[in-house]
Amino acid sequence: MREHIVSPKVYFAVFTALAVLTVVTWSVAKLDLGFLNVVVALTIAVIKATLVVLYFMHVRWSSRLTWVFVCTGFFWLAIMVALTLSDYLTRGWLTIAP
Amino acid sequence: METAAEVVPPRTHYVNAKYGVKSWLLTTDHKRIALLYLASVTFFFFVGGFFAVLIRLELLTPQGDLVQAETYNRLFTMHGVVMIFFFLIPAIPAVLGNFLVPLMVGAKDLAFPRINLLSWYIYTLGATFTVIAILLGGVDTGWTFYTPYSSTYSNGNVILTGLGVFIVGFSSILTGLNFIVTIHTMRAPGLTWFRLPLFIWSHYATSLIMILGTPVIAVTILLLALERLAHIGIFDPALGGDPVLFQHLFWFYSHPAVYIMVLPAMGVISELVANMTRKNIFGYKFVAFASIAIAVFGFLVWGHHMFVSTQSVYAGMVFSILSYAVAIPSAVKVFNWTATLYKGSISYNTPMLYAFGFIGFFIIGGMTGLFLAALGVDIHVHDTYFVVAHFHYIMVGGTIMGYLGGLHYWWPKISGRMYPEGWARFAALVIFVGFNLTFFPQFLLGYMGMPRRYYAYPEEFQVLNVMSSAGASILGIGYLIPMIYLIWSMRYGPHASANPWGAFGLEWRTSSPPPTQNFEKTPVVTWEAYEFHPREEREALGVMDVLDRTLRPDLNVGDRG
Amino acid sequence: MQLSIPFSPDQASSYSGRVDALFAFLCVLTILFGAVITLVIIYFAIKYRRRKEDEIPRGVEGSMRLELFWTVVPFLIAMGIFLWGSSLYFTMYRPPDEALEIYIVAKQWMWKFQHLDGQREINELHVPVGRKVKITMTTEDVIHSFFVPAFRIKMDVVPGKYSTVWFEPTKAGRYHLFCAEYCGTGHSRMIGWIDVMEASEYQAWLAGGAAEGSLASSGEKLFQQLACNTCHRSDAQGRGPVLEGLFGKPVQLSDGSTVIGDENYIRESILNSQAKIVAGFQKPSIMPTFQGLISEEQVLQLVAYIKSIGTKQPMEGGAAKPQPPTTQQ
Amino acid sequence: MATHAGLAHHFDDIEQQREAGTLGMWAFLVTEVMFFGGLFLAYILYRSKYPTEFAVASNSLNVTMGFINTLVLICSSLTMALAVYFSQIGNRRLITVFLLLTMVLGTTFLVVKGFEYHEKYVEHHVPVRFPTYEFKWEPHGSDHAGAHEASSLAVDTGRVEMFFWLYFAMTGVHALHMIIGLGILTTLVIMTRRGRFTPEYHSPVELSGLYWHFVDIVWIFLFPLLYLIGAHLHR
Repeated sequence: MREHIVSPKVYFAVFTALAVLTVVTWSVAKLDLGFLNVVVALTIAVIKATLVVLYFMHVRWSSRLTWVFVCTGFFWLAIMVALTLSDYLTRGWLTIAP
Repeated sequence: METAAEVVPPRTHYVNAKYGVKSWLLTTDHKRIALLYLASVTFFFFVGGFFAVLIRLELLTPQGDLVQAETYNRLFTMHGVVMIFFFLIPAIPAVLGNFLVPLMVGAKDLAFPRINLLSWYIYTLGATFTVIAILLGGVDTGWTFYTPYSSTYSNGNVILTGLGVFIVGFSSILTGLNFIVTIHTMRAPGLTWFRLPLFIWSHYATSLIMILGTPVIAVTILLLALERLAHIGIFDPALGGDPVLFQHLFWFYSHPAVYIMVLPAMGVISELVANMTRKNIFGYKFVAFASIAIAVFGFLVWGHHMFVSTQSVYAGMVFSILSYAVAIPSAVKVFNWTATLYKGSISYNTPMLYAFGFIGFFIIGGMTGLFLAALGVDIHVHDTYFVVAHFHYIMVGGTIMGYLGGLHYWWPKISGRMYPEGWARFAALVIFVGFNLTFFPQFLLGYMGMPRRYYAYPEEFQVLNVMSSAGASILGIGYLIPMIYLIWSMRYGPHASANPWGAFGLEWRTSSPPPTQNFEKTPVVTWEAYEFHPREEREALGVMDVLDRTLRPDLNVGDRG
Repeated sequence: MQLSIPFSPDQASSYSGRVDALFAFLCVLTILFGAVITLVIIYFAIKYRRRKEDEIPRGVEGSMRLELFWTVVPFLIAMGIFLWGSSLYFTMYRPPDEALEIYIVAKQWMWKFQHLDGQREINELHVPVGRKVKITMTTEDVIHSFFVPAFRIKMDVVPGKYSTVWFEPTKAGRYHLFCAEYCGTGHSRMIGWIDVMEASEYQAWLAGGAAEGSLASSGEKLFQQLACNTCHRSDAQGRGPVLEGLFGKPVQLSDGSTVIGDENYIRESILNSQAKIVAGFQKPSIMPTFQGLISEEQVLQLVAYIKSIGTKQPMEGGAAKPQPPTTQQ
Repeated sequence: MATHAGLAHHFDDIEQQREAGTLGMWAFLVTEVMFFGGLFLAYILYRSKYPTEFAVASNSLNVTMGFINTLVLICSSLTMALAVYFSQIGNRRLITVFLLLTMVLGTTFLVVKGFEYHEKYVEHHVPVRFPTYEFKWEPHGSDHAGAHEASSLAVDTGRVEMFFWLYFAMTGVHALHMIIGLGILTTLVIMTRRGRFTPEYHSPVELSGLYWHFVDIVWIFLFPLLYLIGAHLHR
């Protein structure tokens, strides 16, 4: 497969989006939204990261194999976090120790 | 075993292509790097073995007469650290894998030859730190480095040893990365995934674990070292930290690491069973996918090391059920190897003897794994000699048997010489007997309740301990014999033909030892994996050429110049 | 040196037999499985041994049915073992309601036992036969593990928290207690005994021992020494929550959540008063933290005291009344 | 395809080499994800266990500097992407320019980070226990923006220290990656000056770009997690 050359215009557009999102996340953080603060902050972070991965890192135009690798990385991270939390979140159910 | 008896004219191959220390230390040839690794891991095998000898001597008597308790604790720690991180993990991938992966996929080298060399240097650097730590008195935390003992209370060289482990992890990552990329991008024309030898499948699975798991142990060790340096850290209960979190992070790598050690051995056994019976592996796809399944499920079960660690009872159940899930693909492999023997042409060569030994030990090691995954039973046998026996059946009975079997099987390819068959069979027998005598009594000890890492023990455990120590002395001799005759054979062994076993697989279709470029010209693969056919079928199919080249070594010396 | 080879440790608790049953089942399974595979391998190895150096056998196709068979059957067996093992695990880690309570503070390298009646023992624990015993454990330094092979029980003792384990001895005798988690130089010296006594002997032993009042009464003394009682008053007029009737009941916290007022909660609140603040009380809490000021054993005494008043009713109302914010010290 | 000076002997053609390089880099980035993953896991766990203390400690960080640094890193990602673009179309001068710009931005990030670290050091917020220097959490000590005045009494010092421990571990490891990145960029500049890259062969620029963007992504998560969550409290 030949490599795909991304036009600088796309880069500038993505950059603008990233900068705007940064300002947004910074401003929203000061408002009191309760637990939504965490949700908003992390959602924006995920969107930003996705933009970087797809456009700056060219994954949008990459082979399926690259997609698989990217997903594997985050999937394994999810496994690690989920199974560890499965311990911490259920400790209170039947107390042998906190 | 037939060997090329006639005088062979000198031929250029990877060993004699260049001379001098520099040509070895700066080589990017995967075969030479494999030999560098061979020398290194052999050294560490005997260092670790030396510690094991002292441990077994110490345990002859209940009181502990030979060394101080402090020394004993350092001995078993260094035994574990050296054997696991510097022998078992690199043994098969970095030696046999390095040598064979490019040959088996029909490539000239691994994808990143310089990174391959770098990985050996990183290994050496990590090894240097560890050796310095040993010389400065070692470390006494157990190879598991549990906090807060390791972070606060131990007075051993925790940071230095940790640094060694941290560094050697990167060598493992680089090896895994190299394999993955090579297997993906550098397969010879026609060599589709399902035509790959099972050795490659198992190395692919191993590499996945190496790149996904190893960074986690690296960061964990880093946090531990920082905690020790700063005298405060995130595992410290004084800050509200939870020491059990360290165990989670540690086992997230260290359980899959068990599969880093045993999966490559399974790959070796698949090769041995197929080629020594001259049959396709029964259920090839099942064995191939079982490797991948083991690698994936292997990441979901780490909590079974923590059933009594104050982990949540419910998490314990999740980890227990997942542990049973990982047992299934292992069992499938054993069944398929056994079924492969059916109507085969079974040779009793040394490699096959090791394969038989592996299967036997693996059954016991694997089945006792079911004991340990059963929550109620694990409460009793956790952290006792039962566990010690179990993982030695897997590590020593599995990995080392696979390693030695593979080393014998590919020795003619690696060195171009045959080893003495009689001695080799004798050594295999000695190892088999010594191994069982060493480790079987430990199952009983564990069930009786003898905790592991005990320097002195109550008297009722002595008989079994003496048996175990006696077995260890036999086992030790068993390991020395192959080292002696293999070194001897490098100079005095009879020359090996390109394919002394009549085996299938690309590595047997080049000369022994192979040329630096591996193949005279890039092979084009038109056959399935292990596609043995009887002569009449071969004639009917018109595949005479391919199979007769593999089976008639005398036709296969054309490339000898 | 005993010359007989022992095969099974004593069965001395209500739980031992159940573990041994599963263990025996697994042994039988292993032997069966191992024997079948081994015999098949030996049979094949002899029958199909290589007879001619260049012979090649006819290939055998794989069999989907066989593969499914030996995937599904082991899976079902494994699930059976899982359920069996899990039920044992739950039995082991669900503490009984009524039990003789013993406290342990482990340290490098000894076991310190405290009975509710005030007896203290080191590396030796006396318990009566036929009674459920619940052990609450913590450690002053590194992780240890409480392991009694004859009872088939084991539980890690982790710094910074209480863990619990229970057993019911069924046979009088002296049984080994081991530390099963590596804890340093003296790890193998961290061995003790569990003395299981007949009820009458145990009573006699109890009568002979108690030197310094019950654990709760020591805790009460300490409670006054540390001036806890100036704020935690039973009449709901103090600046701290009423502790009478607290133990084992849900506690409403200031952030809206509830916790059960168990040992771990009490321990945490003593050592780190800011951790969980009871609803209606000043945030930050005005209570000093006792982290580093009192030993784990003293914490245990306080916990025992608070537990002992746990069944009492507060003098007024029933629930603690919030106090108006007061000035800081 | 014609043989190229950048083609290693063991590859069949430059296409295979490029594919291997890209795959290798991604495999490496997967290990990096797991490496940082361990830290993120510890952070998530303790953050959810001790929300109050972590919020209070987090509010003593200098959000403005964190915000500026985020923008700086995003800019550097843009310049890096452009450097890759110019290596693809073979404009050697502009490759150099954009690589240098990336390096300038990367250095800016580190300098700002240095100021932040220094501030923490002065405030005794570096979580170590040395005879000469100890972590201190004064109720009214460091009050830029008066972030935690009202609440500082309410917290357990140990858990605040835990936050700073994780803060230094995470940002420290990230900064280390930045420094390594700067080293790689320096090499690239030299290679570009020597005319190593052509439209056919520019993998090193492309792969280093992947690395640089990855380090950027790590910061994209660190910024909200360390600085922003909980910023609405105690204001």
